[in-house]
Amino acid sequence: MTRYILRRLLMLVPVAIGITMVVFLLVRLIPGDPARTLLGIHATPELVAAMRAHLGLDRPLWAQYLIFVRHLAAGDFGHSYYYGEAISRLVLTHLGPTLVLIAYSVVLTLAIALPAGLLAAARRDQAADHLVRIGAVVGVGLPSYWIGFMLILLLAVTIPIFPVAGYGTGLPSHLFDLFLPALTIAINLAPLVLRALRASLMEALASGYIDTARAKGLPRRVVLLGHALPNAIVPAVTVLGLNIGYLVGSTVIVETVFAVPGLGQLMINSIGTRDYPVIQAVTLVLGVLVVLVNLATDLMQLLLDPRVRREVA
Amino acid sequence: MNDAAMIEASPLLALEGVGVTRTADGASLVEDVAFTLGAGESFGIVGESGSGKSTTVRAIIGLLPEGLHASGRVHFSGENIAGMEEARLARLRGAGIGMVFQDPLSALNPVMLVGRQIAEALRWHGKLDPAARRRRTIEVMRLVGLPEPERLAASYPHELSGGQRQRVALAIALACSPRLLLADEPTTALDVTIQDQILRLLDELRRSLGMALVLVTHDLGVIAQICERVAVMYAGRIVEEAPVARLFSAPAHPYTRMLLDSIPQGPRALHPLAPIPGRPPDPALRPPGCGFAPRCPRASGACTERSPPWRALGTGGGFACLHPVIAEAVAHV
Amino acid sequence: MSAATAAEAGRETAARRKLPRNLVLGASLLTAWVALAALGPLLVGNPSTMDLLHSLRPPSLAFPFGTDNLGRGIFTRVVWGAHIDLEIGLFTVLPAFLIGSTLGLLAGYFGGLIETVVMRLVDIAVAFPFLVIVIAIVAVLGPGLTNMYIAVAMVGWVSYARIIRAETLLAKRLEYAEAARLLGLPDRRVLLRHLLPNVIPQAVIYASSDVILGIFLGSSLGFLGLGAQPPSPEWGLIIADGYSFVDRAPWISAFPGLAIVLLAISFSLFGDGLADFLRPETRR
Amino acid sequence: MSESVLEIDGVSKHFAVRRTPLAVLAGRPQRRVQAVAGVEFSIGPRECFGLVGESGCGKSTLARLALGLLKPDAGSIRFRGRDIGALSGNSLDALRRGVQMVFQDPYASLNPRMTVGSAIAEPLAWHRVVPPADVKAETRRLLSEVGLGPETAGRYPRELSGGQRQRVGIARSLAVRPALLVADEAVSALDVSVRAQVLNLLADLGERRGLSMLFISHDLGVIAYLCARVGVMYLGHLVECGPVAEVFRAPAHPYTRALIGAIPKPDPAAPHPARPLEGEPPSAAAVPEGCPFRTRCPSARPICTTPPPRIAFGAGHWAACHFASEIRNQGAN
Repeated sequence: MTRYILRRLLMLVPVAIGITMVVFLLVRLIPGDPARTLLGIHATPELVAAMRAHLGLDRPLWAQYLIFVRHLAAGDFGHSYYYGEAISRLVLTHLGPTLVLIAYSVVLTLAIALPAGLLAAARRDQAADHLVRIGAVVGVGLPSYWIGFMLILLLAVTIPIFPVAGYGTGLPSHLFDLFLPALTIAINLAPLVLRALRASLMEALASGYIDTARAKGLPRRVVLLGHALPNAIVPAVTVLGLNIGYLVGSTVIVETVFAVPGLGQLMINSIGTRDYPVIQAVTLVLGVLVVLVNLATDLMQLLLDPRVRREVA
Repeated sequence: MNDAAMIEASPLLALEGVGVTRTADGASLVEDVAFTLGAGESFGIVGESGSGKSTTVRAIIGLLPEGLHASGRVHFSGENIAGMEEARLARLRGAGIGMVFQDPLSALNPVMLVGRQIAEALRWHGKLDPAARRRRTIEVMRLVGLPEPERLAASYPHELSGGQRQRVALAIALACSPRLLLADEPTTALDVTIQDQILRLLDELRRSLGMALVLVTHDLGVIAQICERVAVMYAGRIVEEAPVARLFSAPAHPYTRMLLDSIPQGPRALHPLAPIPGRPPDPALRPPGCGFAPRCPRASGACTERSPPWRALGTGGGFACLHPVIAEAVAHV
Repeated sequence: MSAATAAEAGRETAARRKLPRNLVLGASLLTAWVALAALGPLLVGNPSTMDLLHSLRPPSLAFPFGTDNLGRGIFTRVVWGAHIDLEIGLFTVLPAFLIGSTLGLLAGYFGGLIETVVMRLVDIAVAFPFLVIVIAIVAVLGPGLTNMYIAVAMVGWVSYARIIRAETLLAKRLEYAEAARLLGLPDRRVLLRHLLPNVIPQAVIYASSDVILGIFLGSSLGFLGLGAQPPSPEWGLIIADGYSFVDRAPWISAFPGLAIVLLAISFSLFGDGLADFLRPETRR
Repeated sequence: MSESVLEIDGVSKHFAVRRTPLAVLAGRPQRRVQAVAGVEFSIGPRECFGLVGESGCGKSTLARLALGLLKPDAGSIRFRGRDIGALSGNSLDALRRGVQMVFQDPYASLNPRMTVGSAIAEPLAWHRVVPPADVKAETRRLLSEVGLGPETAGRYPRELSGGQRQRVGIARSLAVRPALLVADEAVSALDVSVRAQVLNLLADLGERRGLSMLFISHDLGVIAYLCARVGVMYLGHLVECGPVAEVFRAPAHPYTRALIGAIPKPDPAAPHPARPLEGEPPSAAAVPEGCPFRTRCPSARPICTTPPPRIAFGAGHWAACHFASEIRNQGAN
């Protein structure tokens, strides 16, 4: 098992190189001279030249990349022009809220998708099923910033239960304040997982082993939960994994809407201030985050499917 | 068939006027099926795809696919189990009536240990404690000829061979010692030599356990090997029923005769096949009258007007045809 | 037998095959949307005309969706926005579809170096959250719709390349492709006549749902100030404007949001129906 | 005997087992599967040669080798005297057109988005088999040759029944006027009555067009019906070969004997061997040394760990078994 995880980590190396290259090349997309862009149009040529040297722009591209990677390896993302502090510290302070938000969203997503998916599959083509399916179509059809708006309108303004914005201090307070943001993401994400779960449950329920289970005389509940669900859960987790990128992307919008002091908000603020190194760092960190969460879902599938488990052991 | 005598002997299983319709378009897949089965007897149902043979056995224990609806009466041990509520029927399944299916790989839950799949039936039919369940699991695995049952019990289905999987499926069906086993094309997915093993096993088990067997197949050879009586289905109806020897030596229904003539018996030069022209009708577009009439060389105008009545034969069984192949068959009526 | 019955039923429906209900409904709704986007602006007046005397008015006969803080009619703005947001849908999806499908088809059929290169690029691109990488690219290129289209084209093609490559790999192994090769038909013919018509529907189906994501993306960027720029009546932008007035004038954000939801549902009905229509019994 | 149409000469083929990414990660070693091992036989003009064996015996690999879709690791495959392996590009294509395939699954082998007519017309037009103006007429002629009406041309494969699809597949293969048809389980998916129709069609076509045929099946019955000679495969090896009548009357390899004995015969009075063949074939990745059948063979002795000699009995009948003569003298079961 450990060997498997190690090998799986090894496979991430090319992806990691790819990610760093993309992030590195990102700032090369800036039209014109980055040094001048950073310093503004009033800078003297000497100042621009000094800035170019400081940024390493006078060296060949590959050398710049190596320097970039070396700095990264040392945890050095450079300095923020706007905040005037080390970007690594900035990122660290903003990482916490984003991580809590992501985990919270996944939990809420599963809390919605699992029971609804089971209900829809068990009551196929009945009212409950139709209701769940309509809910799912509407759910994915709602843009997150608008869900956020409606939730604020309903549960923060009209009925003031939750705060309009903020993050609070201490975990209970985090969870309370982040409920609406996490729910916003879950409303978007749960339909995808729910659809996948319903489809894979349907497929499972039509399989031969369900006939066998029923022919054994098992009660319906046992057939559904004991035989269909264990086979159907893996595809649903896969869909969740495929949408991790979507989930992390949504945090950028949701953090902006609810003023959550996370990486997304940091990124959007830095765009306003043209703080390119910060944008670069956040892009990198969020990319790495997606890769790691994907790794986690892979391992989760491993735990859920005994066939794979045995293959690996 | 002597109905009064059969009822007095109280058959293990008796179907009366069983029909299956598709809810979506009202097409009738199975019509007016009736047969009886004594304890320990082996009964074959043979037919081509679409004849309704699998649908019929599934209807017996209420395992019809979504969208199909059964009617008629199914007596098991004297009790009408057709239309019984799901929970009561579930108690009967496995315990009184076991079933095995065509594809042994898909019939087993891929993510559950084989031993647990066998023991599970015991658990829900409730009598045994865990240790006894485990003993019975190993015992029934031995019964179906699985080598090293202790080791195999801790395997997943994909780790077994095709023949072993079908033996496991059989073990699941037999765990609670049912008095009737329904087998739906149990050897079709297997290689010939493995099919031979499983057929012999089924026959042995039926004899040693005194269990009745309903075997559904498209292969008349399989019927000849292990069934005592046989029903031939065509277009949703039983067109002929007979003791197995009579079916092969003196079939009464033209379809049975022509089906036998479609099986290769040697080189073409010596035994040319006379195929039945055309193909079976779509269940939704079945012609009125005898379903076989459009393909039947003996058909007359009367055949297309109404379904031919069932004519019982003194030698057992009967047929539904106005123009049977053998004149003597009619003489016996 | 149940499988045989199902096949029988399948043949049945194929014989009297008609358009799926979802497809008809979705297509009609989309036609209505296109008509609204094309003709609406001619009927409702200028979306940028301010009227400070009538600012923050709730919905009424004169202002069906109410007005914003500058007294602009939300109804007028939403109608004009339909044009912009449909355009966003088209321009986010079309380049990605064309680039991705071509690369996917070539990678799947020929394999080798082209496949390796395409798939490595795909691996890297999917490592980033789509929205984040698009925002990052727009951030360096500068805000605006054109730069957003460029950014989406740079990363959006990977989904199509993945889908088409997988489908091509699958179809290549199917017997009909093999039968065509056995009959002595050359690669080009097998690829264009036998494989393409059987793999492209998957990309088309995906595109019909991708349009929604494209529109969401476009309006999200508008919302974040990175897409369409004020005073454009792009829906995301209107919703962003309304956030400051959530307690006093919720209609500002509510109506453009509803418009997006309706447009999304139209596309999703259309997409589901299209999926039913394009892959009836082509695969078992 | 005139020159052979197809000569398979000492052909072997291995496959590297494709490991799942997981297996690669877990560091599983690369395994090689022996699909075909040193097979040789030849098919003469107008001859129908049958190849029988159970799943995984390598018969389908052999079909793909004969079609030039795979290249052998060792040995040669000659079509009309020319080595298929030595050709490439246009000359291979031209040669290959002389060998056509009838697929097992007629549905998968037809492009779902092409009408029957265009599927048949495509090779006709592409290779200019007939002048462009005659393509339509030739398509209709081919359809009628396989027993389908001209109205079939406008249909899509999904609108046809299994038997009709198989006829379309055959018509399309005939379009390029091949000399050899390779039929891999071409009638296995069909119902008994339809199977008989297609068997007769293939036999008639063979006679009328002077076709040679490599007919691959797991069903000895249909091979006996259609073929003059038969080869029996087990785990990649050809274990027995000879005239069908001889092989059936006096099988000389224990596997052939067991295979014949295992077929369920459509006759309740048919004699049945006392014991079935035990066990299941080992994995093709671990073929036993010496005789591949020895692990299941009831007559196996220590000498069987050495490669068995090929013992010939005249009339082209031979078997690869140390005790072939003994076995042969026991006659059929």
